[in-house]
Amino acid sequence: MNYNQDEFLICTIASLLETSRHVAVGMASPFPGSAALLVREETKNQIDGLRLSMIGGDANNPFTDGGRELFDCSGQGRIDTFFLGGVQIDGQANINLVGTGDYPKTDRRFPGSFGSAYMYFVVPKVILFRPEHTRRVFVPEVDFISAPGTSEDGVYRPGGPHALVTELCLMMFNRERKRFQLTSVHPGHTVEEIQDNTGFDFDIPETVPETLGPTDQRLRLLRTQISPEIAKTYPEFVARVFETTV
Amino acid sequence: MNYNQDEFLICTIASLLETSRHVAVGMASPFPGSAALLVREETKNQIDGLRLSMIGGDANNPFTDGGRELFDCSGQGRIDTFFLGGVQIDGQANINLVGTGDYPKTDRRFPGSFGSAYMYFVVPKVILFRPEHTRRVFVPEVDFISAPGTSEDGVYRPGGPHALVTELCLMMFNRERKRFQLTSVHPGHTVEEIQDNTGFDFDIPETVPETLGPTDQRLRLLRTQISPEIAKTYPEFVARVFETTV
Amino acid sequence: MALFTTLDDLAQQVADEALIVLPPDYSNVPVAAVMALIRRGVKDLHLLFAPIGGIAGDLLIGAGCVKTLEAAAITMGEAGLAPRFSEAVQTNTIAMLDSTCPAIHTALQASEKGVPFMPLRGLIGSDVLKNRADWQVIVDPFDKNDGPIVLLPAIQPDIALIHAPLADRDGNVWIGKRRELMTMAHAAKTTFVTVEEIQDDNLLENDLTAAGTLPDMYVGAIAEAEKGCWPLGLAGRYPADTAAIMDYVEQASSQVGFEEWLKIYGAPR
Amino acid sequence: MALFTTLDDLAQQVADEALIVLPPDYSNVPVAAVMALIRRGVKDLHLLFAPIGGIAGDLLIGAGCVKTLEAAAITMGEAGLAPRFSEAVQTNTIAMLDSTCPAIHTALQASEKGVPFMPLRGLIGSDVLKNRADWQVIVDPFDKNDGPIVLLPAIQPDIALIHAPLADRDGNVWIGKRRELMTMAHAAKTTFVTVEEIQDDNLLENDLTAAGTLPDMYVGAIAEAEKGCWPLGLAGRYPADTAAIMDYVEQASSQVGFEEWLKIYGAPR
Repeated sequence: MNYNQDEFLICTIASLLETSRHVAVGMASPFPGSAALLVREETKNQIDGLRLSMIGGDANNPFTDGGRELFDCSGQGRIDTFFLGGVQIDGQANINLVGTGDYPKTDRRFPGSFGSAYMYFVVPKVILFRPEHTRRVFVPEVDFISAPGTSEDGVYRPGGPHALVTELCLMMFNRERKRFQLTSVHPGHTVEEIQDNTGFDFDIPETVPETLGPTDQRLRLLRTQISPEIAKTYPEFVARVFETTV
Repeated sequence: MNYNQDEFLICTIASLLETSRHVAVGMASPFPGSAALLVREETKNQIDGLRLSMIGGDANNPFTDGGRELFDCSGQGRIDTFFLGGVQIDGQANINLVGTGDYPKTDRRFPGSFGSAYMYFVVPKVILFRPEHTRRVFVPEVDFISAPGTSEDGVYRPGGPHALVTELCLMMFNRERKRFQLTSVHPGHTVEEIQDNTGFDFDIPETVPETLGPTDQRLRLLRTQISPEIAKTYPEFVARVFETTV
Repeated sequence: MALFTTLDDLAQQVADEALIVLPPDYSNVPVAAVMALIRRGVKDLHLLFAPIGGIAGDLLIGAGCVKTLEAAAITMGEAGLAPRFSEAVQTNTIAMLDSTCPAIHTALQASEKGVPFMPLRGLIGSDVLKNRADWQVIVDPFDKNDGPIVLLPAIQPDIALIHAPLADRDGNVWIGKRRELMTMAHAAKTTFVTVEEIQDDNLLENDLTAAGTLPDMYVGAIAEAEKGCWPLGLAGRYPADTAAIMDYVEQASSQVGFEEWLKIYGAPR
Repeated sequence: MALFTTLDDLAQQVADEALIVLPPDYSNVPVAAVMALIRRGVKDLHLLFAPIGGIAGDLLIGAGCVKTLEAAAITMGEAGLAPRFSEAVQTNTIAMLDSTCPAIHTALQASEKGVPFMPLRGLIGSDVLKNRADWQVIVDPFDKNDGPIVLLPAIQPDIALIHAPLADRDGNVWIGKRRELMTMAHAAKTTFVTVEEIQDDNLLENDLTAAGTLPDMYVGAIAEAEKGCWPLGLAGRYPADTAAIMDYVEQASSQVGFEEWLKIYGAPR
């Protein structure tokens, strides 16, 4: 079955959620939201199936204690998986959501750090999602650390970066080595291409497999059951991603 | 018009609330509750009429953020008048709600400090209400300080004791002198009787007036409109106090 | 563990020595669940009230289930002093951690937020503070002239035990405006709930009920218990049974009388 | 001051230089009131979002009403970057206090509780912390091995400005499950509210509505404003007008375009 790039990315994220128990999805996160909805649907008959809490809309949003509940809930250790992005991301998994240039006089200002400076510390498995894979994004050192990828010993930090999903590849973050390692390359791309477009060093195993594409079953589920569900929170996204494929 | 002792005490408390803006009434406080309901009714057509927030039941209880809201609200400075009692009260207005004897091995254990250790500090005008006026209650020094009447300089303390109402008299607390001063003696009692029954020193002006009894108008209001209102929170109290007088 | 269970099975899931938090008398007290805990013979509980207790505490103390009690007060309200509590403290058979209402709310909020402590005004110079070796006093680091301020360590209960009028089949629980139950549930590792009834419609899908709903993510077990607060009342459903409470206070003035009362009223209903 | 007033009169009561807190885009944003503030020509606001802003912030910034902005982010969501915000920060015409969502929630909770500060995990090593001279880092006094922890000073807004579907004649306001509005109102000195409609029945007297009601003691002014969130949506009432938001982002990419947009849509309705 054919699929487009966005569907591929959703399913790649989904493959990282299969052992998650409680996934939270923040504002403006339609890809992670779709992936989590997909895995929740796939595991709905399991006792320990994926639980999903999405903010940014009323759908799939169980919170009843205001905007702070997502953060409080994470601080309590109830959420094991969360997603962050970055205007810039560096090789130590530091992320910048604020802007480029010499802060506070940014050259280009982006929205801001959101909850990253907290969530990155307390959620065990943070998945970084940033489709654009260029040296503009993946820099040697971020201009502003919205949230650091690693912390010194003694800093309370049950959480941190787990994986990075881009339009070119999947990397996993090694917390001991404080470095990314290339895990798989998306179909049609090469290790060399990834190196060319990444501004930091990362570990490359001897053999790097190709990222598996979505199964037909997963694609069908995504298009039929998940797309109307995600449309409740992200109507524009669904119109764009699924209109040509359904 | 005749009145009983309880009605007299309610009206004596009421006379202390006439400049209050927001009165809060804690658990197990039917006398203060009745007094505040009375003054609220009397001032209901004034722009700055008395606002009342009672906990311990659903009636006249505006709080919607759980048990903490009374305390948070007081910490915000929104409440100017509150009531406390005491198993023991001493001349510096220290109050003991925990028990007599050498804590923790109390001879006689009472319920506990409730919110006193906080409210006494943050509510500007705390009225002490303790009908029993004996040396058992009004002691030289309390056995356990649930909440201190005064604090050293430098301690954050916008609140504190304002007045003391007993079955014998009304006293006001002087925060500079850290002492009570006798304000008025209830009808049928004497200064000497008060001295005999008080275990601590207090200031006595040259002339001490008699405490004014309730006006007929106030009594009528209390019996007709206030008693059914207070019955919503304290049914037993109303049955006992008002059954013979209405 | 099945989310929906029976009252006695729910009680079986409460371990000895657990730190249990119970609500105050005006707020959905799970008395039927407390009776089930007594039947199960639970021992050495660390019992916390948020922030004051009444008959639920007196029952657990009288039945010998409590090792440590933390509360701002234990009172039977208009019915008088709590007899088993008073005697237990006077004879030193339970360890008492005297607190003050906002301190308990605050310590639970600290746990709710996942922080190790929270500050609270007041307390300075009280014997409540003096007897709490687990509390600390610091100088406000933002304003050295602001005076001393108390820091309270977070309290994380093992179980919040509450009653509610209504749950749905997804495990959401309607608590209305009784938000102390929300804080307790957020702060505790898990929450066990008894309910008057269970409805099919999802409470979160209706804007009116959602506003007062504890989401299922915090809930570990739900059991039906009709009139589960008796002899206490449940706002909007039934009033307190004042005569029964008065009767309890009288009978429980002796341990023998307490045990007789328990034999009659503590049986499964 | 009359509790019930008009939209423009409500705006008159907002002083220049006031510290105003506004809700996030998913939660009852009083856009009509923001337009009224702009018409009134309010100046030098200290604008706080609890914790992120969107078109309401962009409008106030574009209209020159803001001196200092504190937020965890300003975003137009799926419509892209906030054009007036981005330009103002890039050209340094407003002072920006970059924060993170839970830090703003926490600082408001500190004010709600009347404490001078509250702790928060995380933040250590971030440039968010590095650029906040007003935040402090201490060692956890309960456990020296627990590492450093950040203390955030309380933020007390002069005014919380919110929209709601419903108020009653006593001044109570129904906010449903949007509890960040409750925290904002508790934390602020007073709360100004625009509402879709005003009902006769007291919201606190119905158990279902009481659970989601902000009591009148916190409310300083109420004005009716039908579709008061437009072009944003109001949950349970109307969806966001996505086309209008997209159109705004496009037009407001220049200051001239912004002012033209404002001339059309910023007029009283």
